[in-house]
Amino acid sequence: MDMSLYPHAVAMSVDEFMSWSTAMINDLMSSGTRRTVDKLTGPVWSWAMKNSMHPLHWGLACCALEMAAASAPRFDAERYGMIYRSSPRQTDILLVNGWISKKMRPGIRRLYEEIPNPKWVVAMGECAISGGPWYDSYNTVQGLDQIVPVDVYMPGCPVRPDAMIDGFMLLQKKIDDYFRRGCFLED
Amino acid sequence: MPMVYSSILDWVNFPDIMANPYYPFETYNLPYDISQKLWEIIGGTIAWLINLLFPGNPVSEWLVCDMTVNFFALIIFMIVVFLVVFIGILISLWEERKVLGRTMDRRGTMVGMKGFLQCVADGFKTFMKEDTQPRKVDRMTYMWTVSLVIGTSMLIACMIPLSDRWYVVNYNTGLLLIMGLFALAPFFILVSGWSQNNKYSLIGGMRAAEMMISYEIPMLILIATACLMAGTFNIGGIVQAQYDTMPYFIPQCIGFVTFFVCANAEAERTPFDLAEAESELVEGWQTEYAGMKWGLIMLADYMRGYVSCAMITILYLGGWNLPFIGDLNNYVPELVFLLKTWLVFFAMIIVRAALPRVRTDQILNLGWKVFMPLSIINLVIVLLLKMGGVF
Amino acid sequence: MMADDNSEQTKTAGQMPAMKPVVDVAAETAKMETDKMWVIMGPQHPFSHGLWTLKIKVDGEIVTDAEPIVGYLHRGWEKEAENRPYPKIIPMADRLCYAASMTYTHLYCMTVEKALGIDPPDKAKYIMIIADEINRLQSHLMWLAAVGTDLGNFTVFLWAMREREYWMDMNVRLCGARMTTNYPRIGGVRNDTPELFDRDIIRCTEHFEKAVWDIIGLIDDSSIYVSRMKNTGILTPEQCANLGITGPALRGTGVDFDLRRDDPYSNYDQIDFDVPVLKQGDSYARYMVRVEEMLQSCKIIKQAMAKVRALGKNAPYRLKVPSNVPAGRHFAKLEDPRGESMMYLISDGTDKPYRLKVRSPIFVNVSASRELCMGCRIADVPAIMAMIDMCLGETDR
Amino acid sequence: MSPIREYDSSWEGDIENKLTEKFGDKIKFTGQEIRRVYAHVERDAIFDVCKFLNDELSFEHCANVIGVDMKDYMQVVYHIDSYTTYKGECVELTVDVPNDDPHVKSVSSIWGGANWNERETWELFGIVFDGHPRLERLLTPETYEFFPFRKSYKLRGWE
Repeated sequence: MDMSLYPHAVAMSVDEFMSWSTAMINDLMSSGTRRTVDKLTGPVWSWAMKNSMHPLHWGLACCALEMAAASAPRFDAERYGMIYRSSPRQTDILLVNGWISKKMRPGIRRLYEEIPNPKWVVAMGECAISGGPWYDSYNTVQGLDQIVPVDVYMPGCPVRPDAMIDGFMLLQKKIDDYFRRGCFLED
Repeated sequence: MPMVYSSILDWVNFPDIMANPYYPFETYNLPYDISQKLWEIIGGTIAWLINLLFPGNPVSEWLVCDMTVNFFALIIFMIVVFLVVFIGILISLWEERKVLGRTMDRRGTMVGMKGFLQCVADGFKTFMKEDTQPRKVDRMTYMWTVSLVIGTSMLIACMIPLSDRWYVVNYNTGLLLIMGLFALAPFFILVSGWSQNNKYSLIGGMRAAEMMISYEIPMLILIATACLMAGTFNIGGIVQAQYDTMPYFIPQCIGFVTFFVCANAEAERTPFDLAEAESELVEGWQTEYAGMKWGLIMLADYMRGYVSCAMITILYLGGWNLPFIGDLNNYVPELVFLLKTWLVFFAMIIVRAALPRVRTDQILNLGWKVFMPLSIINLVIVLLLKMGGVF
Repeated sequence: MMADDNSEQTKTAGQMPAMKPVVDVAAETAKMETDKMWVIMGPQHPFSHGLWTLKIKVDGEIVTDAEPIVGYLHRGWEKEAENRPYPKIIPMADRLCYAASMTYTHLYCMTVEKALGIDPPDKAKYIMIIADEINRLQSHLMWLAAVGTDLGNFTVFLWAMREREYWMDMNVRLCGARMTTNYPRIGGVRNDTPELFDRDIIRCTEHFEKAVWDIIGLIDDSSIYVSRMKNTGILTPEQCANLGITGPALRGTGVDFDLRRDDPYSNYDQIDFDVPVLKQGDSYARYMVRVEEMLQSCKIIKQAMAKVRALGKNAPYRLKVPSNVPAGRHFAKLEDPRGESMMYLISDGTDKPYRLKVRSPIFVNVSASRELCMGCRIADVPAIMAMIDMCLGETDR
Repeated sequence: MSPIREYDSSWEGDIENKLTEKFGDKIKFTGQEIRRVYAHVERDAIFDVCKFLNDELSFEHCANVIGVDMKDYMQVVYHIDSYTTYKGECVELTVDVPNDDPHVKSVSSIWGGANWNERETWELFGIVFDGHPRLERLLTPETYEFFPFRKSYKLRGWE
């Protein structure tokens, strides 16, 4: 529905007015239904998504070792239901933990496209945030956000495992917001 | 002469289920009893309400007649049987994640109720994810094979009797039926791996078929041996025969161990998860499945694990009976059966935690050069016992 | 087709370990109509602990050709080093090999010290020996963890990571950081060993010497593990030397060569340790060499700690050095956890290097993956490449 | 018995003598240390020197092939180790290559380990190794058409 046509309603012909108003009423009703459904089911989806985050099993550089340490007994990220899956089709989170070279750039975009919606991207470590120590290199991309939209930045060089778990808890808040806004029926 | 109905108690009266002329089973069946009583309550209440509004209408009468009760009771029967199996499988999934976590010196998942709600969260999440389908897959086989894998797994999981009063079919050859359906999945996996247009899944599918020829034959020999010992193919008969003599894992200790390993392979659990070998084939034959399909595949995996454990329980551990307690067995045999199944599953989890994956040629060697002779030795032992008149 | 392959494989696998289980691919292809296909493993693949690709050509399950592709982490390290003053290269050198970060920093500092013509104090040398061995243990434990996942067992991964955390703690005790430590300096180390460090590290060593047997027992007592590693990826010592393979992979073939003993640097000649050498040349030998090296590292740490203690609290641990390095060409070599690493420095009298070249052991080792993987099965590829212990930060530089 | 192996001084000068005997003035020795031999070799003799080192003197490990851009000319530096006869000895050979004709004979047929090192030197410096089996881009993307490690390529454009 195009609400911007509202001032012109006076000048419309009958047919035009009928189609416009029908579209408006349908749209209002459907969005109302959608909002209700979203409001009712949103907490369930958000709880499920928060507690079953599956990042992509993909180690690039230094932070990959800390990623591994985070799932090790001392830090134990699996308490939050985080399991690393190897196939991008079965993951929710693209966790990029290292510098991005020009050779890898199309690959990252492709991995991002392969993850089914809803998906999130996490830039872990200085290199993925802004290029880090390789700020003047001829072969690195200065930051992941030049390729794909990033949801959470985790600073550190490398990120400590507890900082990484903290970043994922931030992401849980973001997931909550996403579902409160209501996105279920749009997909 | 229509009856005069005055209170709800006239509608909801629990008749003897065996008196129903359309009763579909030959012996007493507990889930059917439960579902018929449930329908008595639901249908009787609906009939009473309708009768309040329109006294003397035929619909109310129809809702509580024998045939309708039978029909709706069967529908509820399906739901009851499935739910019990489903919850049993969720518990085994939870058991796996916690026990695996403990063996690895961590806590395992901690999401809700000490981690029990983790599988619920996973299920909801996969339900919510986008259902992608890669462009160049062979659409029909891509969809159908995965449905068949899930469908057959669910079917056999529900067909396992939990006791002599909790069953779906009581065939004389029930065991063969279950094993036949159980062995179908590798074919579907083969076709599914081909249909995905992905080299990893193709190799995974080939491995599933390759693996099947190595463990299936010893397994069938072992089943035949157990049936020979019991003298029947009926699951209830096998369990009863073990109750009368002794659990079969004592005389057939070789067969028990061999069957345990074969059942591990049949359920495609580590160390025999060659078809989804994570380190070399990314996710094996499931690489291209996303969202709900993948969630159901994972559920089907655990269903097959449950069926494997249940087969071991039935064939070797005396099914739903406990020795030395006599008539106490009549109280909760279903729970005894499930507890035994989870115990076997615990052993499978320990095996998974301790062993790496075997190679394709190793499992072929193992199947033909180790399991096959062992199962035949087991058969010979049983034959000697039979001839000696011990059993 | 699979059953046929299998009989072929078992025939060769039963022979002496000196033979590589080569399948006669040409004859087999002639027998039956099979298509070979390229399987591209990587860059996002669970076996490639890092970012690299192995293209393998498979005939059924048997690998008939392999081609490694690296460069996904290339950032021009050497070029960037040419634009940095000497002290600023130290944190960059930490990020060359992140599994054992101090070894490369130590190597860099040794190279510049050589160019400056100075000799760091004894205490700094012993502390750096301790730091090197801590990093070697960390790196080897990370490798052990990776072996677990590559062979399909997650328990080994988690247990090795658990033990690794204690060595991380030792890193934190020594210099305050877990991984990229920024600890060695040109002409010494940044700080003395902290209070009670000697007590902690001896405790940690003693704990590790007991705890490592849990993990080793899980692997060695399991015939599946051993049979997955034995007779795969066999190389002869001549092949190994010619292909430039160094480190544990070289010592697993029977070449008795260790830079710490045969070309000693940094007071390693004052320390008594054994160099484990095995003759089989297969994956299992490489595994055994690495495990034995871990135990030897514990021995080295104990001795070096005793020497540091004997030097006393007030011994100097750092020299003041000029910021400009006189012109010249110098190189230093060091026994990395993965092999022989080397830095070659051309200085031109300014405060920036003219050329700084890093010789990475993995860069050469991975180029031999075709020879390693030929004739094995797909399932063996991760097991063989795990024994190379990939670390892509130094490979691509 | 201590496993530490002392440096054997008996072979000091041995390698230099043998090399000078064979190649005469094509090889110049620029320095000497314990376990190190530094030499400067003419461009046309490098392959023969390497072959001699490998076949006769049992230097069976080529550790490194380094390219250097000296602005007026280029250099290739080889580091060659021995595992058997001269254990722990390292020979450094330096070859000058003119800018306008950057060609050296490849040693990858002698040592397989030199293969990737030469490939890397080619892609970063543009020094062509004649007879190399496969001179293709290895580290950088295949679309690159410049040689990033040459001094003429400035990392920061403003400098």
